[in-house]
Amino acid sequence: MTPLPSLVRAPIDPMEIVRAVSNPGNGAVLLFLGAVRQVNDGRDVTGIDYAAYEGMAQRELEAIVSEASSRFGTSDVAVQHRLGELGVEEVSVAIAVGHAHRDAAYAVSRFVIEELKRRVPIWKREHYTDGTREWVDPTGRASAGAPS
Amino acid sequence: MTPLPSLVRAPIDPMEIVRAVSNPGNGAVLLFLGAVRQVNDGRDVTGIDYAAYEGMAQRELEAIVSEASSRFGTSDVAVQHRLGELGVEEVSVAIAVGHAHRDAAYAVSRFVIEELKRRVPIWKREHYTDGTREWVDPTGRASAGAPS
Amino acid sequence: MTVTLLLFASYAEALGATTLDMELPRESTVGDLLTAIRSRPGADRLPPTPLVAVNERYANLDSVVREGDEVALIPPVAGG
Amino acid sequence: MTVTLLLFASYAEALGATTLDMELPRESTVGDLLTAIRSRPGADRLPPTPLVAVNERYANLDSVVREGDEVALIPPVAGG
Repeated sequence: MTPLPSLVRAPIDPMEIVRAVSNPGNGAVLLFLGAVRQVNDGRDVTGIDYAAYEGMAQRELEAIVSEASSRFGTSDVAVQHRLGELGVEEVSVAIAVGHAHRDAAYAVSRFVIEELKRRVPIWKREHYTDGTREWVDPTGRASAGAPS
Repeated sequence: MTPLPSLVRAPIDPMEIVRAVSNPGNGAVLLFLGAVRQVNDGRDVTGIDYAAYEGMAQRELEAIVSEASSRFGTSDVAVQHRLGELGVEEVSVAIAVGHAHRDAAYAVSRFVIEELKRRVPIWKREHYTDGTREWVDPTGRASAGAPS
Repeated sequence: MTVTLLLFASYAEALGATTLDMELPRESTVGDLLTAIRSRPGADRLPPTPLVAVNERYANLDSVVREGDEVALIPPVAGG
Repeated sequence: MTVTLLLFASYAEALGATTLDMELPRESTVGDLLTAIRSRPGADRLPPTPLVAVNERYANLDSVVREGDEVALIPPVAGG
């Protein structure tokens, strides 16, 4: 598997991620793309900026890929998250998984995106049509200690 | 959504399928690719040819897309299946789904591939390293009436 | 009456044809058609009750077949 | 001893800084550090017990902090 940077500031090339998990033993390849939505929680969004604790985010992304690989028996897992300012419809995250069988490909893909959203220190600030910007808190709460 | 042919003989362009489901309201896009595996059931495969009852296969694919759309509330579903001779690692089927939320995107993608494999009249003949070719029967049985 | 029978993949190989024009009495059903096929050489390689489509839609054994219908025997599908 | 505290996103806005050098007694814990931060202007906008990482790993309130450690307050993550 070609190693790809896990955090990027330039637009993500989804096919590059797909190629990174290409393997003649894979009957199924799954590509998940997260994109900036025009509307979130009823508010019109014009763009998003993503920020990260970069060293830790990279470390956590690598850990998630490694956990997925050993848990589901495939080394063909690639993930890339974009940072900086993104417009509507731009891709913020791409996750590609190759596996012999589709059941496992779906399971790995789901595992990676859920873990990413649970523990990778990346934050987003939405830009609204009225000119205001707000950091998004998907939990509405925070707690001490490692996420459970 | 740009209409795409559901059955093609030229190589599938995955990004064309992804673009077909692009929509500023979609927070998640999922692309499933089925590819020719080098080994199947322990036998070395050099290629596959796919044949179809073309009129019916198109009709069934359109029906599946339409069922998925109404069931999961998105019109951004595209599917393309290749026919003819394919080498190892070549893409036989591409399914792209766009949805506001990822839960639904995964559900739609899964629904489409499972229905496709259950009811779309497409057949594959594997080519083995010893020069033989065999039509694949994933069931090992057959029964009368519509698939249940 | 005449109906066109389409054969695909392993079934076409078994019967040595991809299209057969079948002569059947009026009011025949899919089941009657399957019975008529049984006398053909190679038909022993078909399963007892193969899947059938009439005019591109899955049909049952008791579905009635009409003059000019396109009837297809559908081997176990293997798309994807 | 000195530890470097990193702040991000809404927490950086709340405290008006992205990096703070904190002076703490030896053997201090993450909990002690959080208590020390409370006196800063804007700290009332932090949750009672924010997530904390020490040297890029999630840590608990009783994790011990050492000279030169990089400690980060982690707002609710929102990647993807």
